[in-house]
Amino acid sequence: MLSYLLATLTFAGVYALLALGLNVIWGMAGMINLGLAGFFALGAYASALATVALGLPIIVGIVIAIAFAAAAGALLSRLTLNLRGDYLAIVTLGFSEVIRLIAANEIWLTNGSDGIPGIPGPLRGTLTPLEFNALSCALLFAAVGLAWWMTERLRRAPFGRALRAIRDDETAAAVAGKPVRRYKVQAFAIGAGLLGLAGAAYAHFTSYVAPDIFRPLLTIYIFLALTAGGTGNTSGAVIGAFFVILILEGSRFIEPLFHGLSGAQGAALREIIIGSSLILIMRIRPQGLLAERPPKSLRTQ
Amino acid sequence: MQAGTITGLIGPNGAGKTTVFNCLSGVIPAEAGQITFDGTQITTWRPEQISQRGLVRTFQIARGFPRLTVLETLLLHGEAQPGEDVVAALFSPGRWRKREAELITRAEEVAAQLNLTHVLDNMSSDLSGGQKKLLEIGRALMGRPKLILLDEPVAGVNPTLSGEIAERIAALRETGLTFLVVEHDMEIVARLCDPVIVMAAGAKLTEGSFEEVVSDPRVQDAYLGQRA
Amino acid sequence: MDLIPQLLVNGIISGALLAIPAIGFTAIFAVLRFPNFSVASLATIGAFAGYAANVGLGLPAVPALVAAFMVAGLVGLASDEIALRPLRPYGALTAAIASIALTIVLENMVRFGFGNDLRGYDLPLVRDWRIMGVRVGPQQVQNLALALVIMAGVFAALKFSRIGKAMRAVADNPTLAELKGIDPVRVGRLTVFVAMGLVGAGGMLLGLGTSIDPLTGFRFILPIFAAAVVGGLGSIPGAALGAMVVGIGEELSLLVLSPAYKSAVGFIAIVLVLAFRPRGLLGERAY
Amino acid sequence: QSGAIKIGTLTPLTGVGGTYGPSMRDAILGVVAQVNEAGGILGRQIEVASEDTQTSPEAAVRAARKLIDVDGVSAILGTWASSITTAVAPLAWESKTMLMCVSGADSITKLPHQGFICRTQPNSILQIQVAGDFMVAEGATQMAWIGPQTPFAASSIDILEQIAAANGAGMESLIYEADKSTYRSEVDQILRGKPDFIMLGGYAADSTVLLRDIWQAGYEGKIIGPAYAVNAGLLDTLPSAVTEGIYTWEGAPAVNSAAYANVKAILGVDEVDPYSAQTYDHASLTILAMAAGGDSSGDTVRQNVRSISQGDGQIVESAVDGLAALAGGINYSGASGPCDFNEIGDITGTQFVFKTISGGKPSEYKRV
Amino acid sequence: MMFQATDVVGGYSAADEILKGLTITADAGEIVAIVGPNGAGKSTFLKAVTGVLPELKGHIELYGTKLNGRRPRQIAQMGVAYVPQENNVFATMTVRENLEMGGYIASDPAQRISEMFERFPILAEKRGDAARTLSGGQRQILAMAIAMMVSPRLLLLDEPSAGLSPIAATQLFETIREIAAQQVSVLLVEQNAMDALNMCDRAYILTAGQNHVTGSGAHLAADPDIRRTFLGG
Ligand SMILES: Nc1ncnc2c1ncn2[C@@H]1O[C@H](COP(=O)(O)OP(=O)(O)OP(=O)(O)O)[C@@H](O)[C@H]1O
Ligand SMILES: Nc1ncnc2c1ncn2[C@@H]1O[C@H](COP(=O)(O)OP(=O)(O)OP(=O)(O)O)[C@@H](O)[C@H]1O
Ligand SMILES: [Mg+2]
Ligand SMILES: [Mg+2]
Repeated sequence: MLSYLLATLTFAGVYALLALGLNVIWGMAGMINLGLAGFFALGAYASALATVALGLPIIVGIVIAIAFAAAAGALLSRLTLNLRGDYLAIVTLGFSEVIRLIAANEIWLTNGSDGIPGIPGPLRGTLTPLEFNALSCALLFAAVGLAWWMTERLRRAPFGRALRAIRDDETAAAVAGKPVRRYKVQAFAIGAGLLGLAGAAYAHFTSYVAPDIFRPLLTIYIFLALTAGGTGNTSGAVIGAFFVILILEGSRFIEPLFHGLSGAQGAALREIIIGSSLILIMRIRPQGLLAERPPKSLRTQ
Repeated sequence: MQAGTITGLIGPNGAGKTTVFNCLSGVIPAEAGQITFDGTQITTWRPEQISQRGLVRTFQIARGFPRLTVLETLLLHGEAQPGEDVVAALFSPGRWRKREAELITRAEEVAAQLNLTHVLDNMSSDLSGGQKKLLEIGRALMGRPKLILLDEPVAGVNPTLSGEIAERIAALRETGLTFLVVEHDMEIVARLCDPVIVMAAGAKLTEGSFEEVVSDPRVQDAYLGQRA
Repeated sequence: MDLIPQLLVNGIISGALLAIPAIGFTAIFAVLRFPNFSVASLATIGAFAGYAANVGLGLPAVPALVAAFMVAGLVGLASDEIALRPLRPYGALTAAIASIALTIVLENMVRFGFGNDLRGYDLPLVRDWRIMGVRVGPQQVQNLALALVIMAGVFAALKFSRIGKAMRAVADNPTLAELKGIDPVRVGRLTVFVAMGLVGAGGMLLGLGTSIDPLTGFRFILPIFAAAVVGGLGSIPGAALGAMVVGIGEELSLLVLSPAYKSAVGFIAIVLVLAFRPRGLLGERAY
Repeated sequence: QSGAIKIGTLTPLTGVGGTYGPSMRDAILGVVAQVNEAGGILGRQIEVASEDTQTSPEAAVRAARKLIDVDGVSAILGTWASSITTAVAPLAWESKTMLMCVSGADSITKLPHQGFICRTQPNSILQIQVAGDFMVAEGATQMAWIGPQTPFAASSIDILEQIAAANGAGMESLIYEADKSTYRSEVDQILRGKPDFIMLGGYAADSTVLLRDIWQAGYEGKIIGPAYAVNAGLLDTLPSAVTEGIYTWEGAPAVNSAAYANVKAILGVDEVDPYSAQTYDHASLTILAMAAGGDSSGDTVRQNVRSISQGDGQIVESAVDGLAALAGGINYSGASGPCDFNEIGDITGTQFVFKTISGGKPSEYKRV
Repeated sequence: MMFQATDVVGGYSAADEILKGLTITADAGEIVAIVGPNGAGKSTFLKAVTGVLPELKGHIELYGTKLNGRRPRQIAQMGVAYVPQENNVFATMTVRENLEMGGYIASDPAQRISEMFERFPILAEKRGDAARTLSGGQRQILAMAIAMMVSPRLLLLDEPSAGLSPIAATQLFETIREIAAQQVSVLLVEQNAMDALNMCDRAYILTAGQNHVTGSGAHLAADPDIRRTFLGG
């Protein structure tokens, strides 16, 4: 049981990193990035290939993953600067599908739909599974803490204020003298870097990556997490991620209470519970569990 | 336009005054012709480049940031805030906090002048119509511009306050600022503007001192009516 | 290349199939101003309703299509009332995200009732015609005609009818619309019913050429969304045009790349279109 | 030790694999119910914990963790897609849990699994080899393979190309993207090579679309598809004109065996899906191995799974029969075939059965 | 009194009280001006009357029928027309469609549209253009015309002259007088205060959500105290 809780918390940590990355891109800067799974995949594959194919240490793999995802994010946002709202959404969604297709079809590089097994994890094999889960969980929490600290610091700074201005009205922000393009590229790159970090963490924790992991369902869960937690609120992103994992995992334990269901019905019921809880939480707290509040200004201190 | 003047731009509704502002500030690209500001060609510049260069504008139909407070909106327009750079924001909070404190003082002054002090913590979209217009002016005052384009700054503003704003504009002109003001309130135009440019149907009709232009019969017909 | 005419025809045919749900999707966007991703599950629900009418009750295709329209319209309306309408005041994105959660719920209600087995309609299948070396399916031609008729109908209704204009007024400025005596709630309901009905009918048409299971709609949400975006969100003819671009783009991709990358090429086409028209082919201008 | 013995099912109940998972799970439940009714094993009852892979490796890993850590299962049965088996595999061997899967990708049994994985699905190389030889034997002169990108797509194409080359036949292939509403252009492209025998490489959902498109295009040649794709659901869905004369093949289920009859009874169907036949065997093998080893741990299953499924013992076809005969030594032979595993966990000695479809019904054509 | 609002208290959320007990009345055919500093609550009051304000206490009635508690749509049907200060046109719809929507509940919309085109030639000229492309002043004219598509018993105008050229403002005030002459009560919120006071029958000056003074327009306009604090001199 403890091992399960630790593993689940580790997954929650991965989701939290994803939600924090999305929060920078969407929550703070207002760019709808439906391509989370793509950046997640880039990070996961980059680190996996660096450590498995090139034999580099894990930490180097993670750095490469962050850099790679951030660079891809910068490039993608550079190419889509004048797209707004849902138009950006479809392009990023397409981006992540293209990444998945490449992962599945470019067998020479990615080993195709077989995926890459045997990705090293820190001290995996030397530790018992329980100890390994505990270590992973601790490491991920440290990463989440660091990411939270960093993005929250950005949010409170004038940098975050400029991002929010751009999110609310790009033209007015430009007229206010804010270099809108540079901000958008920066925000996208920072967020994508976090998504890449999440991917690398996932790869090293589970030891396996394959194209099937990076289907849009994951992106959906993260958007639900951020919305439930509170878009634009750094702590909300983390809480939302934990909340979604709580629903995803908790629903497993509700389903057996209903007897006489077929396999498909039981699974369907579980997903109905997942979807309804998310709708319910949005109905009860439409602004998210923690609503976005303007950072406290120095004036009141 | 001459530096250090307050130029008035008047003309019938739909004459193209706001469109002129849109071109000057880079919001919509000019199709032909050239715009020169402070000795530099800015015809094809992007809006942020133009305002960084010192040419700022206000909007006729106020554009608030729905999720920025009034104070934040003012601070956003403060110049030389190092914390707007990502690296400084992350690693040298001391530097930007110091600047922030200065900007807050400035913002409070500006707000006081515009009767906005008690709504500083309101979201900038949760303001009365007139307060939104005042905030537009506040935005222009927060930066360190050289040329300010004001699009109907006092439409919807209480007359007593309009008078104060006019005084403030005149005082700023003394410090070397240049203004281009679109306004339908003739009292304000008369008090402030010299020269006055009259536009009609997208072209310049005439230009001169306020007295000169209002005595022009074409201006009376098209614009002033019996009120001249 | 002698290939191109055939690929074009194939593209138009798959485009026509996408067009109907894409019109429903874009119509909701036009009036309620948010992308409603629950069209995925409502397409499935329409397909299953049509299936129940066709196989269960033995009805022919057209009445089954009507059943698909009605059931999807009603379920769409009910689910919108419960889950989405109360969230709309909190912003387009909140509603959009909730619609994704809604689609999870609805899809699984179908799964709960019908299971995961593949099902097919009980309709005759005909071999393709060959016209000047190009192969065309009679069923597909029918779909194309239907898509065109529906598109024209919806477009005309929105553009010219009183209620259609009221819909656009609500979309534009709901407060002002209500001040002028329009009931935004009723207008919204009507829109959702008709649009989801179209999505349901579209889902059944998609099911005719494939087989249906609870994932039927989910498989197509990407191209539907893509079609609506390429055409310009909120534009009815745009959605139809966008569907053609996506359909034809994907088929023509076979000329340049392996079919394994079909949708990748489709997306590159979308990116190209948006690079020149950031608000889609027939979308509103940027400023 | 006391309390119930726990085993886990991990099948796709939602997502792309959802067509297969429910009956795979039901087959396992059926076996367990029969054993429990007969008194259980080791004096204990067996309890099944079921989880859904959602056909997503990410979700499957979370589900597997729950099965292993919370339910404490000693075996996980029924993983389907290869990516899911590979994702779950490390959890299994690290926690000494047995993993039995129906995935065919060659790479799976090459993982460092220390014996904790075995599969009832012949690996894809073997499957394709057999089918390719069949095509040639049936007179193929111009072969074609069309299917989505899967772990066995590339190797399938390689093998067919070798077979074609060795027999002087032509061979074309096309990998398409799954989940499309039509494959008309893909069909046009593959037909341009004028094949006389086409092999399908996908699953039921896309094969349905593909077969319809091939028929509409007026193709008159032969077609062969795996039995898990051209299954009862597909045959139900398509008009019989479209499926007339299609061949299917699978690792020979012992159609006339008691085991097969038993699965039919459990599921209440006439035609058992190959995957469900296999999970029936997963459950039986697990239970018998536990009973033989006198312990319910995953390690016991690993050590005993071969001793009860191969060798000279008495042939048994259900868990209940096997338990009764255990003392004298048994050789379990299941619904999916004889269930003999080699040292890396691949199934060996599989017979294959080919069927043809006529009037929408499959009938046996040939065994090899 | 035909229109009567007594002790109106309300705001944008339950927490804030913007209106702190306002009383305002108007007789048939009377033009009542409401002036006051920015943020005094003038627009908020009009929103209270038309049913747009979420939080509302007090009593508002028109010809003896209670208005508060009803939906904006019902209030419109009872003969209240309103030109809001902001967002007062349908930006994406054409000028003509805007007028049609203004006359959604009118009995003879087609005829009224031609009347509007006659009265405001600029609208006729721009009939096919989206309202979003109008200049600020043109929008303001359109907003007025939208409200005039029905024959109301009570007309609420929130700064109708803002952004209008002097000549257009003069015409506007004339139009308002014509409307009032048909026994319509007009509540006119204006920052163009001198003009408003000069043309109205009665005026209220509001500060901070409360009645400050009330009296005839000419009387208030002449009061030096009031001139200094509210009228800019
Ligand atoms: N986005 C646009 N698209 C097309 N035409 C426009 C657009 N914006 C303004 N126009 C037209 O350009 C002309 C000039 O408009 P502009 O807003 O510059 O007028 P203005 O002089 O500022 O008038 P006002 O005093 O009423 O604000 C008007 O006829 C208007 O209809
Ligand atoms: N949407 C809103 N949410 C919260 N507060 C608001 C909102 N709109 C206005 N307010 C506040 O309510 C007060 C009254 O606003 P109102 O719009 O009624 O003023 P007004 O008298 O019409 O002013 P003006 O002459 O500037 O239009 C102001 O202090 C304003 O800040
Ligand atoms: Mg203007
Ligand atoms: Mg107001």
